[in-house]
Amino acid sequence: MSNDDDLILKVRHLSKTFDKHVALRDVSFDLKRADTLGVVGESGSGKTTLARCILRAIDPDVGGTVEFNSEQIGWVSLSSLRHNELVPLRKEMQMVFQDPYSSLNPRMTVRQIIEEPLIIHHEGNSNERLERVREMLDLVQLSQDSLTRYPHAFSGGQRQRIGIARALILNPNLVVCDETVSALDVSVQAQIINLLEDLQKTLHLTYIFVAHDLAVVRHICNNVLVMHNGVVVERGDVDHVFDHPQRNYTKLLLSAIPSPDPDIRMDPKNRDILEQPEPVVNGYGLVEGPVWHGDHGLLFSDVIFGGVYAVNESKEVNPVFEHRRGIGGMAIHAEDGMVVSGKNVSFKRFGESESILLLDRDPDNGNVGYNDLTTDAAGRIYVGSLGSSPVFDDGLEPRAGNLYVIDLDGKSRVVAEDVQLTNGLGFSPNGRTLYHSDSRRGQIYRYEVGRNGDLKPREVFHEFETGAPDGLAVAEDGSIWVANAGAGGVAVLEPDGSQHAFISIPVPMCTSVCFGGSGLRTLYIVSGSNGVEGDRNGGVYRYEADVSGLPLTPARVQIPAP
Amino acid sequence: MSEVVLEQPPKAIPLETPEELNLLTPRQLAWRRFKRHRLALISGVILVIMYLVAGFAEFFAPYVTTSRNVSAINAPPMDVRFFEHDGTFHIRPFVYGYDLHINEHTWAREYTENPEKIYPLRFFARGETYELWNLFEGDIHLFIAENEEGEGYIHFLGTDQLGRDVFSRVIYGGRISLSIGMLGIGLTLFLGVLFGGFAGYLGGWVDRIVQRMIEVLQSLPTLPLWMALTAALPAHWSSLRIYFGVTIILSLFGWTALARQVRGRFLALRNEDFVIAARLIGSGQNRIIFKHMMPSFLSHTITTATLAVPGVILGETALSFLGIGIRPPIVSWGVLMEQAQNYQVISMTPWILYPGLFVVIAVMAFNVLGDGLRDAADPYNMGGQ
Amino acid sequence: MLHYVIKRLGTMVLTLAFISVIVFVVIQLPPGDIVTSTLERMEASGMQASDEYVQNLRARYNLDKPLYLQYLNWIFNFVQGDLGYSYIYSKPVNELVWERLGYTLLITISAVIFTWVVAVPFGIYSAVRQYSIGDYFVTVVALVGLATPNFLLALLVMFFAWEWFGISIGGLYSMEFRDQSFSIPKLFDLLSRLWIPGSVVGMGGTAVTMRILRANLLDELNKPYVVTARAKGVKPIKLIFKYPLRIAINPFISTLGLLLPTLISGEAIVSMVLNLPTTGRMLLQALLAQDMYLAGSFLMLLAILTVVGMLISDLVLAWSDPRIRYE
Amino acid sequence: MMTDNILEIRNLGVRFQTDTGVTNALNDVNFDVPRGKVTAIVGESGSGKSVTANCIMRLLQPPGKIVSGSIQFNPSRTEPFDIVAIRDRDPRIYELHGGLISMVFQEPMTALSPVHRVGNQVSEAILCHRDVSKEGAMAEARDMLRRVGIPNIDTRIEMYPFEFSGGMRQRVVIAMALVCNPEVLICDEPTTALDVTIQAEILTLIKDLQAELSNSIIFITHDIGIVAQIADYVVVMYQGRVLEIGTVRQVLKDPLHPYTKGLLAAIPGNVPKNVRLSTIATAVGDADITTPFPLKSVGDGRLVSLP
Repeated sequence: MSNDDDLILKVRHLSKTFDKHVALRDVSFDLKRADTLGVVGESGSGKTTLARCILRAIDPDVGGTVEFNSEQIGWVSLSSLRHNELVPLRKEMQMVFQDPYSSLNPRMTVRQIIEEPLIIHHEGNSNERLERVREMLDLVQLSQDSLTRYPHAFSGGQRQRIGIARALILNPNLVVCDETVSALDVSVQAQIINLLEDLQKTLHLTYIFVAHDLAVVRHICNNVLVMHNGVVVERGDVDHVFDHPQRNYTKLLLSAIPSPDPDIRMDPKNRDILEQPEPVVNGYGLVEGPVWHGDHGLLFSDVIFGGVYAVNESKEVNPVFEHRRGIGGMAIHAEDGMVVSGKNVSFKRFGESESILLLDRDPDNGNVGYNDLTTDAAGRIYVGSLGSSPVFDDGLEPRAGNLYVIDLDGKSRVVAEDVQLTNGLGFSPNGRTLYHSDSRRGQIYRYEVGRNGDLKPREVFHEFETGAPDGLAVAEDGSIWVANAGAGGVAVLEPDGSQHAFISIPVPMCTSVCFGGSGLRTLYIVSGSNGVEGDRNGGVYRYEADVSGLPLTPARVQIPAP
Repeated sequence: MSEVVLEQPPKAIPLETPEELNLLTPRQLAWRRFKRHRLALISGVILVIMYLVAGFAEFFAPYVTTSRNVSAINAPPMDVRFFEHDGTFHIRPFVYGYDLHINEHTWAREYTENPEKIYPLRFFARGETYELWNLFEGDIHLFIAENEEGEGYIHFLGTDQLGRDVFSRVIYGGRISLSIGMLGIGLTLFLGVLFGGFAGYLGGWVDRIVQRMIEVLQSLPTLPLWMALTAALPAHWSSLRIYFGVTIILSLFGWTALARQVRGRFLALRNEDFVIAARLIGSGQNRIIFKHMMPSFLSHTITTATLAVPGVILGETALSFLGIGIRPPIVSWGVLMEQAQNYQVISMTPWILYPGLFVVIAVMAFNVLGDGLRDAADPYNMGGQ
Repeated sequence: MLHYVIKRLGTMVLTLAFISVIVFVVIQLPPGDIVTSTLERMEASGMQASDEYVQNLRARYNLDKPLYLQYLNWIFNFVQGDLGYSYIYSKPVNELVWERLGYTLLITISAVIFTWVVAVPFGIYSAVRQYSIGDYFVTVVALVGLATPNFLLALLVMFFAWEWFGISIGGLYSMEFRDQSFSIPKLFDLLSRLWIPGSVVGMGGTAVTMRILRANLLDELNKPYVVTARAKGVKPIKLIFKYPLRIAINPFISTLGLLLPTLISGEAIVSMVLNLPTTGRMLLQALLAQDMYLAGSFLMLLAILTVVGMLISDLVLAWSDPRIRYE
Repeated sequence: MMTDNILEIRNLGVRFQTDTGVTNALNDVNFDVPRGKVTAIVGESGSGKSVTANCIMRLLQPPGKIVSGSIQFNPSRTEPFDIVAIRDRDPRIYELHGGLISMVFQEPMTALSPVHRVGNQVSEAILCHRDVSKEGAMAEARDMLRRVGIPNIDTRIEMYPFEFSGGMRQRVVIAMALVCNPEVLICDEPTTALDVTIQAEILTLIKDLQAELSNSIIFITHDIGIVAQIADYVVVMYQGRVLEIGTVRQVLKDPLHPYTKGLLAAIPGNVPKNVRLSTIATAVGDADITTPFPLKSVGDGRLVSLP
């Protein structure tokens, strides 16, 4: 790409796991040359881990990449080089540490400390090196008689200057400042900030500035990453992010900063906004089939009282279709409409009342209807049939249902059998795996997807001990978010089948989930009112997810002529 | 560069330590801290003297280990005098010779000083011939006692049942006991740094195995095990081989504490900012280990080693005392005390316990010195606070 | 807590398995074995042993089998309570070791009690009155105690008891009880004499423990939580006992575990000097005569004693420190 | 009422004698703590804020030593006394500690005993000062813990501090300090070790409790933002001296002393982006901030150390 030349760093899907604790999860960003990127967050947010992974002070998990635009050799992948291959590149990227005490070897003189990079990279003879060290001392405004002294002779701010001199003596392009001014008193902090800004102007440096002090970051950075629990929750122009925060966490962080103006009263937000899903709408019977539509917002159906509604980000609800009961699953169709499942599977165009049948009920097979459906990358529809339904109590013995695929030409076929109570469906990010919940067995199945959308024999991917898996959604990082009906919340499963989180909602009957909002960062959770007739406690919740959801391809199945 | 706006020099912010402290090197600072520990300083001096005397035992001891004075068997310590019984003052110190009586009831030997026999001390005088370190022949001793007729003897700390001078034997014994302490600790240091370093540096299963090993060894009562191992040293071995054998056995179980410490320091240092900084400027593995990590755990290691020397000395003494450690004719402090197995012997000739006094002094000195070094070793323990 | 106990028991069994290998190797180390030393003895007395006799002898002691089988055989029997046969005493080892081990245990326990009874008050005093004359005195005494080999101490105690009081303190019982069968007065006699070996064995440990307690307590005294407690109005004596001491005592409990090997070592040599009927002397004889079952049993049982002691101290520590308990 | 002060500190001097020399940690410190208000002491490290607090609490440790001055407690009411003058064994010391004056420390992680249950530690403060049964004290402790916002009291009260997060621990420390309803609460940088969101919660809590209990609070901090949000009065300290005293608006909106001006100008949030931060050195310029001029009144109750 042509605009790549402006960039100095491209980070993609960077993760770091310590033992079992995920310190950094799927971080991606670009950094322009001579730019200053702030990384903010509280302790444990992963900001220092990010800084250290970029410079390979610690090795990131396999899979993520860090590409660096080297002056010597052009683009190079830092994350895949061996440590000795990194050495020549160290000249171009350096770090300034937080603790001015522990970052300098107490047994070396200032001259030895600042000179060491030159020795390692075999630059100059002894006299030339000394000359460079003297220049650096001038540059960071330390007196020349510091040369023979040891770090203990200096104050915190002066030590930080020594650390900066050591980092800059090789003329790096990229400098990572890890909480460089956090340990300093305000006045010293101001000196160091000014120094860093002056140096950036003269030496055309690119900074990654890791800090927890938002005021400092706002002062010296152009762009910012806001981190929380190892995930970037918000990014962008620093003024824009700070003036118009989008994510709850950013809002919480900003609201917590005490203003130095006594007339501007601090009004900290409650931490609860992070931990609890926020109610969006309520008053429905049993909400199901949530699906995100870029224009309408979240579409959902009420199985018991009927209707399909759309709710936008300002919580305004609009009916989309009226008085159609029993819709259990929905998907967007490319032809400005949607595919809905109930007693059969049909297509409905937005703004029209007519339904066009895609897959009819098959009573010979014991089929009383269909449940959740999803689409693959090609636009095929996968939908499960109910052998007998707990929703439509038709007095029949529970029987197994099938999983159907409706191909692009509109023809359907069975791709899997023996599903006790078919429910949520979702593809892995690479499209090679299909996850499928069976509520009655309490299991999530996993199918490998073969050619033409055929499925290989299934294996049990995860088994729930309490509740029943219902609707599910897959996120960009491959995690599977499963609504658990009965357990009152959403389980977050890793691609290896382990559960890493659980998000509770206030009611036990949690029926389905889907990702929505800008960047698919919001997790919508829908609920029902325990199936009690006449009860209207079903509703929609939303939750700031720490990953983006996987975008779903609209169905492209051919619509038969009416 | 000219674009950089110079701040006023940060002189308004006072330095945290007075100016003269700022000019010191870390080593000088450590020395300052060590010097403040008066007792440790004294202990250091005592140890230097002990090692010097033991090193030149042939010169400092008036007699060689095997020399017997048959006229003074089981003789008590002599007093060094400047005044005769009648009050006559001599500028040259002297001792009185002994007269021997046999107690008619107990048949015990009883010695009385004979004021007629005056044996003046002669310094740097010729006495018994010896071979210094088995290399140089000599006969100059720091002091001997001899009158004009060439008669005389001095037994500062008495003699044993064969009439051998306890003082001389203590000096020779010190050579063995103190050197076993040093040699043993050298070996311990080697094993400790080796295992601890590997465990700390490699981590993973190597670390787990070493940790397990340490745990097992630390839960064994050492003396019975030492006994078992030294008892296994073949009887026909030469004294020198036994000496090395005992040293190795003593170190074999002593390295665990050190290894644990080295491992801990290694792990801690690996994550110190200045070590990460060294890696980020492109230092190679060797440079990081030897230039950045080694110096700061060396001081700790030396401290621990100093504190471990007493264990080795005490171990040797105990084993030799039991007759299974160092074997005569080589003498060590433990060997010297082997004779003192029961209280009849001790009550008759209590002075054969003197070697024990030297054990106590040496061990105490090492302990105090170790304490002082530990206080001095911490580079962040600056100034007075 | 239960989880911790089980985990800890697991490691203990593993440790003991390792130790048994070490012990076995150690007793196998001397060149030759019981048979060779028997043969030497026979030859010395002018007898000739037939090859058949030698083979029988080897078979009887399992010496004809490979080493690992010998080990398995030994450890298997050991676990079942069969400690083997002592060659030099011509008796089953079981008949020889238990009483002696019992006395060793008794002396070790009295040494532990002595250690604590002396070390705790002086350690506290020394820390609370840091740099006072009393502190220096206690410190110097502790240093001397630390530096004195305990056999020397035993000799001195024995010597001064004889010189000053004219009594012989060797042995566990006074003369009049020595040959009597067990009785209540005999028990009292035992207890009245127990403090001598107990204090001698415990001396070195007392010094160490006192120093550790002092250092721990000094560390704790200026911790923020102590200042907090002071700031809420807790009075000085209660402050020290409830807060820093309570916490300083934890690492102190764990030193008990580390102390045990030292105490058992010390007991072995002190009992030889004081002529006590414990393990030391017999172990030495067994080692010198290469009586492998007797020596091996002693070594193994002493190791078990130590390891179990360490287990107990760890469990006590876990009980007293919630941070470990809840791990 | 102008003169209703709970504490009057006069000419307080503290000296630290170490191997490397003698340092005057406090020089002639004078200020009043008004009753029922929040007084913030603000300054950089080494300015003597914490030393002042420790003097008021009588917690100053050697090698620190009070060499001059007085701290009058409750001067305008009955039974006033000088905290500096009472002796170490005077029973009033124990009354002072936790009864009259309480303190919340910087490190919530280490300010609680790790081996005692939370309920025990809070109720102990009551047992130290009042003659109540253990059960009664525990009930009061439970009530206080609820007021500082500890959820699930019944289980939490039986837990150990290491089972609490940093913010929760600081709540416990605050409960412990307030449970005897002291006249003065000293908060020594109580939020420095906490994340900013937790800091906001703790500040709100302290403010709310102060409004409810109307104690006098001395709040020590280096963060001007916190001062602006929590304080009624501000005492600016620098190198062991008081430079400026006034209400929070007076000092932060219209600083008189060059050092205070420099301090405010050095805060990144106070300066437009792309404008260089002013450091204290540049802000102070040629003005003399090291000579210890006595505080002089400049009207409106303001005091400033200028020639």
